[in-house]
Amino acid sequence: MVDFSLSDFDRAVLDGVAAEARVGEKYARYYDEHEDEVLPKSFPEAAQFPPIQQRLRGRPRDDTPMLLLQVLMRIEREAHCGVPLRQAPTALGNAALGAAGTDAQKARWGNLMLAMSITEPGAGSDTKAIQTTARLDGEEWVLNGDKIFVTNGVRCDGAIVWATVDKSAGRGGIKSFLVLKGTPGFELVRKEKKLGIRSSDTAAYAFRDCRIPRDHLIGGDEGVPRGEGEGSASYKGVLKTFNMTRPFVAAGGVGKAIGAFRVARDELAKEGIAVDFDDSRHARSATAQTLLELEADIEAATLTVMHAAWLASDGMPNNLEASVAKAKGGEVCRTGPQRAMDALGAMGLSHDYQVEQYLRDGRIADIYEGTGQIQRLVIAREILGYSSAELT
Amino acid sequence: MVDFSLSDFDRAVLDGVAAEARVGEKYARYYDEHEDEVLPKSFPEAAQFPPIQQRLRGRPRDDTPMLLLQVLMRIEREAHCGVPLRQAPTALGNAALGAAGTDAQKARWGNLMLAMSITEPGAGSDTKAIQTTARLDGEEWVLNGDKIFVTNGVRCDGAIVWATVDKSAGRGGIKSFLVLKGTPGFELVRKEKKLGIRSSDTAAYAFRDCRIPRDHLIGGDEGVPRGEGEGSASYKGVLKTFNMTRPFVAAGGVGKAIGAFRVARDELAKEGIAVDFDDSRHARSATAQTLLELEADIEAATLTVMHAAWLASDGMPNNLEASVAKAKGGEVCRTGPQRAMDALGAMGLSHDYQVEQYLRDGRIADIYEGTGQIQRLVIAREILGYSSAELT
Amino acid sequence: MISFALTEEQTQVRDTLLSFATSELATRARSADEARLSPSELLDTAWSLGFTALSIPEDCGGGGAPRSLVTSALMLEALGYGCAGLASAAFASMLFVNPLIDLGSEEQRLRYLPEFCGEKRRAASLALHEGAPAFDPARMATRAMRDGKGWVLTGTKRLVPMGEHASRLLVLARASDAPGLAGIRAFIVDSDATGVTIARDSGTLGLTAAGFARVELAQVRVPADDVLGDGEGADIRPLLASLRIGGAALAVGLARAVIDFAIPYAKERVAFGEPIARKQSIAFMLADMHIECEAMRWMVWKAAAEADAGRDAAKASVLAQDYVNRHAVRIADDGLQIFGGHGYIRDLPPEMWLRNMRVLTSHDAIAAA
Amino acid sequence: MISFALTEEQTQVRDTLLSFATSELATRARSADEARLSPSELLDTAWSLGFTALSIPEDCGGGGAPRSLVTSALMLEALGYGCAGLASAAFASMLFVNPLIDLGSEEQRLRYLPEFCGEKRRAASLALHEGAPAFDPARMATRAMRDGKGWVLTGTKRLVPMGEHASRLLVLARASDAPGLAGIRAFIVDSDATGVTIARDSGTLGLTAAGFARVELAQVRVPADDVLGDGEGADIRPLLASLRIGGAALAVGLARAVIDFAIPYAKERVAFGEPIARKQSIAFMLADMHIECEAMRWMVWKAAAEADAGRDAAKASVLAQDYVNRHAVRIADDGLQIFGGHGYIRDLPPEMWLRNMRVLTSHDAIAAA
Repeated sequence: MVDFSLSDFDRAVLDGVAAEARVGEKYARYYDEHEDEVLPKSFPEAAQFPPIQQRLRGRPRDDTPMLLLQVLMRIEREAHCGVPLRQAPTALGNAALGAAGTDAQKARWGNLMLAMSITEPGAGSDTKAIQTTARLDGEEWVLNGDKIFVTNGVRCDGAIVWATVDKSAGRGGIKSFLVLKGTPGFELVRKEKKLGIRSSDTAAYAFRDCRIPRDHLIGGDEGVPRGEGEGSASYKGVLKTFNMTRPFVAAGGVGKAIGAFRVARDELAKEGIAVDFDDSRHARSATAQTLLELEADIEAATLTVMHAAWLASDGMPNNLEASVAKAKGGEVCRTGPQRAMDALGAMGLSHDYQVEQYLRDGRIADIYEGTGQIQRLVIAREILGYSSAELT
Repeated sequence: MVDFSLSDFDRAVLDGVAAEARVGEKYARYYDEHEDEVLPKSFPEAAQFPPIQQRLRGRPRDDTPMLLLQVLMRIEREAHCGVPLRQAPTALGNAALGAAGTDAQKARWGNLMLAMSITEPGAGSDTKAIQTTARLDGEEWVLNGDKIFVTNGVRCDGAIVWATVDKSAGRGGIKSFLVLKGTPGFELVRKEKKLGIRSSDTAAYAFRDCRIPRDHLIGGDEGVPRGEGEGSASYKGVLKTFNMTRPFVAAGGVGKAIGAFRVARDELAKEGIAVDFDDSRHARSATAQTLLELEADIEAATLTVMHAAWLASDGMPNNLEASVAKAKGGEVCRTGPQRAMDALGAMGLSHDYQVEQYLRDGRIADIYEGTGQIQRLVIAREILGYSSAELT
Repeated sequence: MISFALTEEQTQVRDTLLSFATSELATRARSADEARLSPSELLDTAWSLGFTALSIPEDCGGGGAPRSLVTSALMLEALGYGCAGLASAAFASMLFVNPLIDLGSEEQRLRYLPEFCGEKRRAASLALHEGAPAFDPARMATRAMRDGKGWVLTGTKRLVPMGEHASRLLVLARASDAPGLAGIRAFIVDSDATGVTIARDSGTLGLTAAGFARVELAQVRVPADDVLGDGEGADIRPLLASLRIGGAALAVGLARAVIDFAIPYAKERVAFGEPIARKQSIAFMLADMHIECEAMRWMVWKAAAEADAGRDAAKASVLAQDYVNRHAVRIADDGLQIFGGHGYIRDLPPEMWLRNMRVLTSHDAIAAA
Repeated sequence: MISFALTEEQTQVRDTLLSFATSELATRARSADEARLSPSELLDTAWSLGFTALSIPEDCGGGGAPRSLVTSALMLEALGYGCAGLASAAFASMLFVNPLIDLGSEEQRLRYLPEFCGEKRRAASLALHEGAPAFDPARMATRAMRDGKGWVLTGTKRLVPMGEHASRLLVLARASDAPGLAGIRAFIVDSDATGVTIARDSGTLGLTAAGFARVELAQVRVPADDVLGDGEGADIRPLLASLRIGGAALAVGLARAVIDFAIPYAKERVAFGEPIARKQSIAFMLADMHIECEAMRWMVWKAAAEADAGRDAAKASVLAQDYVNRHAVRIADDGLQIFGGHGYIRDLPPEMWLRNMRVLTSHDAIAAA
């Protein structure tokens, strides 16, 4: 049955997440202004909040699907302008290892924090264009190339690195490898200075004749499939995780828009500017109308994110819907804080309010894990029935 | 000196155009609902208004450039929801004849009303794809093919028809021919029923072994240049007229948006809803803000149209600016009447007001003489320095 | 728990109406639009589907299915996919029946609903709009004045769907000085009561098949117990929510029709050597149309589910209506654009769909969810 | 007659400032942004160009060039092309000087303007904004109360450009109960007058080089003849128009910089085998950026020309500001988008430009045309 109600249990979980996120706000400006500092593994206030697994204990099985709840948790978290009280022990690379690694690899590296290293200076969304090479030399792979935009690339223990073992094979030649920090030839070139999300580190890597053991190939399959549209198992395994990461990234964007919206709504209410839903637009002020439209847009984006997650939780294909969610989430975090700022007026520019940080932090959501343009390409191909060669 | 002032003389000319257009409003609904009827050559009320050439007599030479004034006259005219009190004795084909015809051809056919027949069922903006053929057989051209969207195609005396004399030559093979009504093999297939601009007739033609004299080739040049980007003299001559027709078409769109805006503004003022330019958006109603933004958008579109016409009047290249104007004019006539309707509320749908007709009539401006998409293609090529092969 | 899953019954109802919409409505859409009239045989066929009586309580002779705005939204989306104009004509009675079920007193239900449960088609409608520009329900001019035990209604209603055929009307009027919507009540008015004049309204841009009427109320006497609800009458806000959801649901269906019609055309239409669908400008336009159509649907579902869960759907329905109104017209307009000049000709539906969509998103009482 | 032609003088001024903007401002933009400070040697260089005194009357020691808002708009567009933040810092004095020229009494001009005609840089500014969200000039909280022959000013001004360096401030305050803007007057305030406290304001999203200050006015006494204008003081509406035009002109310049930086990148950046500029989604985005930048410029010119022609520019300047605000942020935001992840890194200007543009389009008193 179509339902958008949360059980009391889930409401409490989300309230807890929100309360924890709210406490993290006190550190937001500091880490925004001190981007060179790495966040501690946990802040003292973390003790007030039991770990999420503990809070989820005893949750009824027939409640809202877990994946969907996780998306909502992400929204709650990002709807606050704060830093996490506890740093996650894992990063994107862990998800890739979980999706494509062999059992032995999972057992061996599962407890490490692993970043994901795909993007190169000349290859963003176009993963086929990857230039980093991996050459088998005896029982070792030799990696050469440059990587950028590695999220958690500074604090991680190692990274899952995409490299091609055979450029002529296109996607089929792309494999992923585990490279541990400290491996000779693996250099952390720099930590990027960013517009926002400064408490999250972003690294650039260089690999110069970096030698890793042969069994560090994720998934272990050394075969190179041929043909357009093909990809190795590890390549495809990693791509598959994106069907779920896209809704999560979108949720982050939605959360940032919500955070900015709430500041504007609450501050404007103090000035007597609020939306009366019984009013027509002829009676409502332009600023109140901006709040109304923004709230509608946030709601719409939230629902597309929920829908994509709900499909995934039910084991249904969601490639199209994940891109719809990402497109909407990316859009609302671009326009949402902007419109909250329009409503607030000039003081919205000031550090007095957090809207400017929501704007900066949220701006990434329409870029990473595939820009809004890439999502539209995916959506257009799906609805038109075109292959990636037919619509470029 | 940058100046947007009109002389008293020009103000009077434009006021006269507006007054004449206002009188034509009484016939608007009738011809909208009786699209099969052809407008009379002139209505009785035309006698009140001296012909435009007469009104322009004695105009100082150093006043606003004539082309620009003509664009403003078009805006004034279209800002009313009416039919012309006098039907123009010429049509698009006359401009093409003027631009590319030989002196003999101009003298011979200049007094006829000539439509322009380019578009085919399978070739809209892509004029290179024209399928209508012209084959020289002795001293006659034999035309075969189908044409659509011929403006004034019913009431005209003849048409300038684009056809290819050599498909293998691409644009170079495209020539234009004068075909007179009554020529055997030239059939008026139908008069289209349209969303709007119903008092202007739109025809579909068929040419079946239609034979015309050899000297009906406009410009007379039978040579076929080769190479991408090339075109025959008559092809290029006709294309050149578009640099001026685009601002005129854009002016039509702007005019329709103005007309719809004025109805909304005046009717809402009666209800006490008006824009106070001293107010901030926090104090203004959402509906008043809609009026303000619409007025700004209309002003912006108007200025781009004026700029393109001003350049042309000064003999400066305006290919880029003509497309900017057309893009803006097309856009404002799509969104303008819509927003006027939003402001008016449900009654804006009714025939009680003319907004719904402004919407229908104006909707053509982003389609004909190159859709908004085609204009953006032209603009992108210009600013990127790409040829039409490099950016498709 | 949160779920996007339809029940089996909902799937069935939707599929039935979708099939009706494509076979019966879509095929007659153009001729009805040009004639500005819905053919009565079609209205009879629609009536025979039995959906009007579906949720009328059993003791009133109806199907007794529990009222669900989600189900209604699904039905209306399916109908809007065929033709929103014919759909609004064929199901105008629900503008009267659904508010009676939701807000009517027990006595009102028993008195008025049985006549909608028979095999013979019975038309009724709802009168909300008025002639002033920038009409605002909270500031309507139609008045209901106390007169002894009853009421006297005065005013002019405009754009009443199927008004000329309606035997009964639900008329919204200001009944007290309570501010804003709190002072508005709905009155059950017999269309041949003294003082009621119903005539065809001026033409409209679109939805011409809906048969809009002008209703003049000159000192129309209404008995005390014909104010909708018990006693002083019910708060009409849930009714407005149902109207917002109904109109928006039709718009979602229409938007989906636009997209489904544009996609094959864009794949077939060749310009500059390849199908225009392979141009990013067109492909991304279609992608945006798809994205927004999805989002619009979930907004409608959300508002409907709020009502079904027994919560106040005022806010959710305003958000849904606002969102749909902003995006649906754009979808219809882009749909026309994809067809270029062909979209401007009345041979193909895009121009009709733009006109219909524009009306759906401006008129607040086209369908009750 | 209507014309888009610049005079020779205008072309010359624009070219001089464009060259200064690209060689001096653009090159220091990033470091000033990170330092949240404009280097004083740059401010000195800017001063030495002599534009502040250009239109100050000759009898006050200035250049005596006739005031033209079109010329000012051209200057500001050129400066905004280099760096709007450094431009607002370097030319903040014009926020004081230009209103004095336009609205000051003869006596005020002679008293205050000569100090801006020397070789030594002299900072001054204008205080409009206040801390309340949804600030509205017509409803400002800062008050000027009559006190004998003079005035007493009380209130807090925020986001005053170069406020800490200003020796003189023009402070806007409500001086009477006349409704809306009619009750607002501008006061000439010495920055070291008793009761004036100026401190660095909170950080801002962008234009950090503009040195925004907070100005506290605690019972500040102002002599009767320091209300801007003669007698009871001048209507400040022309001043607000000049501010709208000034900010919008900077935004046009900045928008043009965004486009000119994005075009070569889009042609060089290869994805999926070809330059991204050859993708319609990027090419059309650039086309739209170009279209709107052109339209923005003409809107600014139109408003400025209205003022130059001696007409009330209130409406034209509101339309221009509204138009620019809606489109300029979009241009800056799309500019960043074209650079993808690289646009998010502070190595390249797009992210700074987005922040600066956002401030230009929210703050109403950055530059006076």
